[in-house]
Amino acid sequence: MLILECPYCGVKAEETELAAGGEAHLKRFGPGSSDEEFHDYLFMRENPKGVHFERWRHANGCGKWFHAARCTMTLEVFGTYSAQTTEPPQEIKDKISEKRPDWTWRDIK
Amino acid sequence: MFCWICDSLGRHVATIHKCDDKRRRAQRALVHIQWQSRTIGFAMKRYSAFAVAREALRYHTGWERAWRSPEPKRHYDVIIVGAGGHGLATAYFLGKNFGITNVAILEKGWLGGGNTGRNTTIIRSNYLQDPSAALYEKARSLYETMSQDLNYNVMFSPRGVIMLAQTEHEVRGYKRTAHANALQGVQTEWIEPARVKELVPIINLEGPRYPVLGGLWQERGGTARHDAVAWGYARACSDMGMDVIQKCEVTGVRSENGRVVGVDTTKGAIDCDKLGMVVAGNCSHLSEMAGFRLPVESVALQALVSEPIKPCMDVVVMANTVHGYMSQSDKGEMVIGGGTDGFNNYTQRGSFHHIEETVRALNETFPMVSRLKMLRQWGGIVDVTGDRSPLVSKTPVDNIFVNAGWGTGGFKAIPGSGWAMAELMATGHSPLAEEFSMMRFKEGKFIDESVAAGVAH
Amino acid sequence: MSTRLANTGRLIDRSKQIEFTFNGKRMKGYAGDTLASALLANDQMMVGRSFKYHRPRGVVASGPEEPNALVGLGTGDRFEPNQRATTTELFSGLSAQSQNHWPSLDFDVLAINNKLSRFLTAGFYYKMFIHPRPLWKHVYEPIIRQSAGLGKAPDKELKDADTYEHFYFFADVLVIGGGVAGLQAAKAAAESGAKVLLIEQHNYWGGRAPVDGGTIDGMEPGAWVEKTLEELRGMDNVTLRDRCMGAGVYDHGYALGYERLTDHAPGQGGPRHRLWRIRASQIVTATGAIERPLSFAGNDIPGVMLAASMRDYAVNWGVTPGQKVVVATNNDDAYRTAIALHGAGVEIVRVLDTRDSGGGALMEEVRQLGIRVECGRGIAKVKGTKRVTGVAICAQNGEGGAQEEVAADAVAMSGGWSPVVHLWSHCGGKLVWDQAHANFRPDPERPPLGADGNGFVVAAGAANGASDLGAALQDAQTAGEAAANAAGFTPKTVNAPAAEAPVETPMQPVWLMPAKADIKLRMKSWLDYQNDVKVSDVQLAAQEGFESVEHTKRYTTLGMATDQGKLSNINGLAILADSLGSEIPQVGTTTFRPPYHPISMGAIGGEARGEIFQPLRKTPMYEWHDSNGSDWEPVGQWRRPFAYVRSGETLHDAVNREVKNTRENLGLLDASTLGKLVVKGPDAGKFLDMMYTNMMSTLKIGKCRYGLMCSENGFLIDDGVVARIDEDTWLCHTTTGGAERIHGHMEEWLQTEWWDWKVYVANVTEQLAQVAVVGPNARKVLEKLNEKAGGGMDVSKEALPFMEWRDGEIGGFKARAYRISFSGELSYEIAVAASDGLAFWTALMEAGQEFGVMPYGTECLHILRAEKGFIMIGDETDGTVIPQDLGLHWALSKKKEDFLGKRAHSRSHMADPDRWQLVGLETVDGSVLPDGAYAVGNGVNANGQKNTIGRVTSTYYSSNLGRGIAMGLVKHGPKRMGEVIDFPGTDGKIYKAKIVDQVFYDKEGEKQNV
Amino acid sequence: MSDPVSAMSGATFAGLAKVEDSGLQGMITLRGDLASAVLQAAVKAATGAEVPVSGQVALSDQGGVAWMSPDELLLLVPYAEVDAKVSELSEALKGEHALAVNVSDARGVFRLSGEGAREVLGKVCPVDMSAEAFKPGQFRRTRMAQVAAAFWLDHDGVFHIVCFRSVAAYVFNLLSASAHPQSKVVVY
Repeated sequence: MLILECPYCGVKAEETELAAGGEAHLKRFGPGSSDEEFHDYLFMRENPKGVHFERWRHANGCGKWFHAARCTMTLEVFGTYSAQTTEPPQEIKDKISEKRPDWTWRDIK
Repeated sequence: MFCWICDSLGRHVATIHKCDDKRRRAQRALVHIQWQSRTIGFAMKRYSAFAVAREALRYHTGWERAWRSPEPKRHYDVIIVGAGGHGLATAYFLGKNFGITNVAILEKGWLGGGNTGRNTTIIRSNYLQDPSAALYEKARSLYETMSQDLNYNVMFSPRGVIMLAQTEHEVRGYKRTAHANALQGVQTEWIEPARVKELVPIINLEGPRYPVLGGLWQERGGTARHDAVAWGYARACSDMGMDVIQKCEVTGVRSENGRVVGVDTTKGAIDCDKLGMVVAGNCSHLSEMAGFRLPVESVALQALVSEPIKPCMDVVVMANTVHGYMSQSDKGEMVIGGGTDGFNNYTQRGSFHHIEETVRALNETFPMVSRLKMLRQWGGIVDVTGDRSPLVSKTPVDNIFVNAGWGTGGFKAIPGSGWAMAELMATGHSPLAEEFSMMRFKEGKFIDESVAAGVAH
Repeated sequence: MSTRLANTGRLIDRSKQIEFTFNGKRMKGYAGDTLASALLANDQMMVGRSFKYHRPRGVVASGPEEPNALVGLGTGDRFEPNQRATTTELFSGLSAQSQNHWPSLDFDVLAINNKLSRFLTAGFYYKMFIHPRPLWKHVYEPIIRQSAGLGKAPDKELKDADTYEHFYFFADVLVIGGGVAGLQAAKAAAESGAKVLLIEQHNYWGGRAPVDGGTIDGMEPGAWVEKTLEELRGMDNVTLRDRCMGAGVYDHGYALGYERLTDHAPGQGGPRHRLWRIRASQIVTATGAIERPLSFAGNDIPGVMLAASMRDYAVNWGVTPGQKVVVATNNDDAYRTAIALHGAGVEIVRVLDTRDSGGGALMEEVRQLGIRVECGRGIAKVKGTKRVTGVAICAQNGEGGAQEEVAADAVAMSGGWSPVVHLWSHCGGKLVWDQAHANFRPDPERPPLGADGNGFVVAAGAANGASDLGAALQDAQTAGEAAANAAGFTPKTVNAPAAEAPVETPMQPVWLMPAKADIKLRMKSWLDYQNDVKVSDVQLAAQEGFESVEHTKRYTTLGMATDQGKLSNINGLAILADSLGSEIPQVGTTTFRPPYHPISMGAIGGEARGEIFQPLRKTPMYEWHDSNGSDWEPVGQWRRPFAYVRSGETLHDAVNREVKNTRENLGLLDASTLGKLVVKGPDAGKFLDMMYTNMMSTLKIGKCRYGLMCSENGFLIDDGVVARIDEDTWLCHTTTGGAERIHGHMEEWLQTEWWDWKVYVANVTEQLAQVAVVGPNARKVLEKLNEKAGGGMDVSKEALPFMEWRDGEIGGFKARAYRISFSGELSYEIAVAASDGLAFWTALMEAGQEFGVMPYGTECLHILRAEKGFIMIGDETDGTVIPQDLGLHWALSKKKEDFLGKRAHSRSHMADPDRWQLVGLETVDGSVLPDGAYAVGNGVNANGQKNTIGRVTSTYYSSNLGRGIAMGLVKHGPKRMGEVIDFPGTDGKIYKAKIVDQVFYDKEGEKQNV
Repeated sequence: MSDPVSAMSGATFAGLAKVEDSGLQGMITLRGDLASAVLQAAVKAATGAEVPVSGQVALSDQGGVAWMSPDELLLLVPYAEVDAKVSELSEALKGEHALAVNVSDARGVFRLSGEGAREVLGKVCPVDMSAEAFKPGQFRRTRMAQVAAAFWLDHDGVFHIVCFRSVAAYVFNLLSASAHPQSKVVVY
């Protein structure tokens, strides 16, 4: 039963107030993209044992989508942040590096 | 020795010729196996009431190990990673159908310790889409004779499976499935509420919220003893001369110019000509070692059992509108399947609200459940693909094959999955596996069982 | 025999006698008794039968760890199977039945299994019943199932008479366990100012300490408990709960408390159980320890009891299970039982201490009392069947040759103590093996990790392996302070209370008694009393290669009984380790899973039953429909009228009547469930062009357009009419149930992909009640309403043309009217404020009388649209259908570079000309095609399945056309007009249907344009 | 003729706490830039209350404003004036990127009062309802058993609960069940 703090309204929401939205920071590929690109965009999900970046919606709350950095092995939460970004903020990456020195995720380090 | 083909004791050479044509291909396997058995000497003591009686008289001192526990050899024709049901079944059919017995099955923990040993043991094949129906029906039919084939009682119990229809939408969906099944050679029928009540006396037809409008009934669906399936296969594989190696974790996959050559393990490097990855929730992790990715995510799925009570429900019931799945085990426990979490997770622990959702549905559908107690809840990590249907497929690396993505419905598929995977690995092609290739996602050719009222469970 | 003692019993009130029945026999007990203590007081030694061999079973423990004394409690709609007598408080009128026997507890036919036990070893199921195949299902399995299972199933027709509820509680520190350690830990934490919740499973506080003796700060433990409770009750940052068990510990500090409110007073009103959903930043598990049995032959005979439990019965409830007691132990604690029983006037025949040099101070005290203590001795075998009659004594280090036999009617055994580590382990806490005390205790280095990656559970007292009173209190103080500290408070560091208790000499691990017991004895030495798992079974499992502890558990069913191995696990895996020539820590334990002790399904479901099982969504006109014959159809959580059935009508008649009347006169449909989303902003047009497959930005103000939505994966997900309200505002209709889904869909794209676009979306679905006014008389009724109201919106053909909308007043109601038609008739959809919905509907019904108005339901709606060949999301689509399949190419904008689904449509399979396409289907004989039928082609596929070339998506009887009509997806369908194809029904018939145009009625669409 | 009725038309239940249908309440969803002076002025004009900070409701004698999300407010106004207020707002916000819609009829609104009120909510919402944690003026959107809901605590100790109109009956029955006279938890 996770608790994630919504970065928009500051509520420490429990899982039942949230809706999980899968992998974060996806780059959309539309018309003109190759079959490979489109396939990866839709189906090739990161599935790491460890640090993961994912999307959540504060569905039973302010309704905003946000991102969370979480460990899939311990469920430790490194932080939550705005969904209006293409990369995790530096302070969250630093916090992760502190605890998981050799983490990498997709092309993010 | 006994005949692998018709499962009769005695002079097998004579028996071979009595075997019918359909099984001709397996005859070569037989000879091979018997040769192995004699030369390597793994002739297995048969299980039977007589054996039990004999052993009872000498205080059971004569029982042998169910499977050997050997150290790995340097090279195998085939390495299967993952000694769960699917991995062991794959190895078993490599030997039984294709005479390939220089096989190692590597398991990082204890065999059958993953989802094979933690599912709700439902077996059915009333799927909507042709490819699924073919694979699951193959599996179901193999379950029918598994105890005899393996000489190990896996307690397959064709007590029947009902999928309840509680909305007009579900009624249409299941009627559609019934029509599809008829053409697929899967025996199912649409039944009216009165029949449902006959089959499930403890059900409350009135709802309250969703009256039972009927159901899709598969009489030859049912359950089996999950651990026994893994143990039975392990025993049979071991007896064919295969090496089931537990506590042996794969730490690397070696390939040379696009073709697999072996794996590194906690018990050293092992070479192989072909590699089968059958590790469910860990498949992304393993495929990464091999240098490719899979369209799979791992999430927690939960289940629970009640305390044991005397028999009160003889069939398996699935109520999808309210998310409740229940059967009664031979021990008397009500075995209940819960939901999956929406987030990636490797902890084998799920979130409790899924248990609540399932239980409140069952309290309403089967009012007597409310006065039972939950004895134990647990979780497993299931691997889910983009269309919630499995992968039985070649991979970007030559001679590496993957069997994964069974999501919440893998147990029922074990023998069929092993059959198809073995065929794919041995011959490079399997009609049963055809549609389950990784390529389907690129083509947009999905196998979606969630359509109509079908469920992936 | 088992009797009530004269003058002990600290928890019972002898002035309050209570009557109850056991197997119909009337018995008496006292207030404060548990069912177990009361049964023992009535010399009811045998209380049940074991699972597999149906052997006689008696009370062996005094708490939730009890594996034997399980009863069916209560009757009728309050009956509950498998209730532990040891955790059941006695109440007046309690009625209990023993379990798992036929015909009676004393004479049980299946006790024959006991005679066969030599055959029915671990794993025998797997080796037998293999041939012949059919016998398993029809003979073997039914017999096995019948003989398995414990309690009776509750009545199949009765509904639980009780109610349940949940409660959310937030604490800085949750302390689980109200023994002296829990109390001290709670106090230590609370003094820091932290908000503390302390829960205790029993109805009394203090745990074992008041029974075990010693002193705390110079006080009797009982007195200290009272004093400490008073202090805690005086602190307003502390909440105390008894009868509330810590059931489970989950991720991120979530814990379940199982509060039993009325189990001790059934029917008093209010909820029976309350499930506490606790969020704590730190959790202290002060859950104590459980005594282990000793494994000797006959250790399962009624009368053989855990030493400390026997002491509990004597001290707490003034009961002794026997008059001549043999005590067998490998540690000092059991001497306390000898002292307590002796003090209560019970004869202690022997104390058998496995240790050659015996124990310490306590042993001396016992000797002082004149009790005979023999060291280096153990029990060879307990005599008796339904109760203990004697004990054969032997050397612990021998094979079991009896040196002496003594008469006895009870045996107290102690194999040492195992900390209760369940709650520590639920969420991933790891254990270490403590060689000195031969038990697993929490490893402080590897606690369960919380959301911040730090440990959030601290074990305290005996649960943490503390071996005596003083150590437990000190440990509890430390744990309480640590928890408070970790929760962000500054604890006062004070000294733990000083405790005095006799110094104990080290225990001696004893896993088998005698150490070299032969197979005959091992086959009678029980590990798991309920599941009948013996030492020999575990050894057999090891012999057969079931080397993992999980394999052994599953092969032998050790620890899988309702006590989940609380008594048997450690003894079992010690035997396994020994058989494998391995060490216990190497073998490891099985996984501890919640709940600690079974909790009711009712409590888990909480308040969600009956009327509030799930939300039921109602439109403003719900009550009207309900009182006018509505046959309800659940659509998601909504209820919509399927049809309005009049007296003397079948459902089918009603539908046909509604269909005809709507085409010929006037029909009203409650369309309020359709989603309505306002989309506004400078970029709204651009946004909607991405959302819909067709162009919405070009829609003129005042006009409507039918739109399609696809997922990014290309499949149809929704459709509906879009209206342009003003320069930068659109109103989008969605399907019923589509409202929340599509609103979420739009927000998702706006927030996570195009967050720089200026668009706001608001869901106004429930703000508006919407009525479809349909049929030749639709305009007349609206004009009539306006006339009554003295004017209103001009709804004439000219003023409000087809596919346009207007705002205004209709019949005095502020309304928005859309001139759209999903039926092919002259049709208006009129939206008014939800609060006005009922009034508006009623006004329409009244005004409509002269025009033959009738309300119609969803089935009529379906038929009307099917007659016109309009698709329905959920019928023609199922998540695998793309617009091209439905001949909706016209709705796929060619002008737009991009929209959700466009890229997906260009993948090979979606561009495949062989995809099945939508057509109309007409049975040759006019009958109705079966729902969901498939059309067959030639031959079979590679897997032997019949090839299919199409399927029915919608099929109805059209009362207007007097025949069956259908739509379906057919391979190359549009190119095969006129062809007849076969649809095999599940009824064995082959239905022949002609492929036709999907518009069956008013092909030119004249009727809607009047 | 128009004859507006509230979702539960005046239903009440008395147990641990009193549950009452609040009757018709004017409500406006306003989306826009909450930092904009124009918007803040318009809100003040419409409700007499200032734009609150997150998690708060600002109450005035004519109405109030609740913070729904970083770009959304719920304006409380008299039911009869709601249309006028919407047009005033839209007028005042011309040129701004904003959206004001009437949602008065889309909601069920309840008053929950009495000493048991906190416990009643504590049974159905995953929110810390203790007096230290939830204070007057606080506003919370959350899950109430199986539906979305929002509530605030006024300065007379009364909770005001807002849910969707279609589930008003569910919420009323849920609160009534949780307020069963014999189900006091005795913690608040």
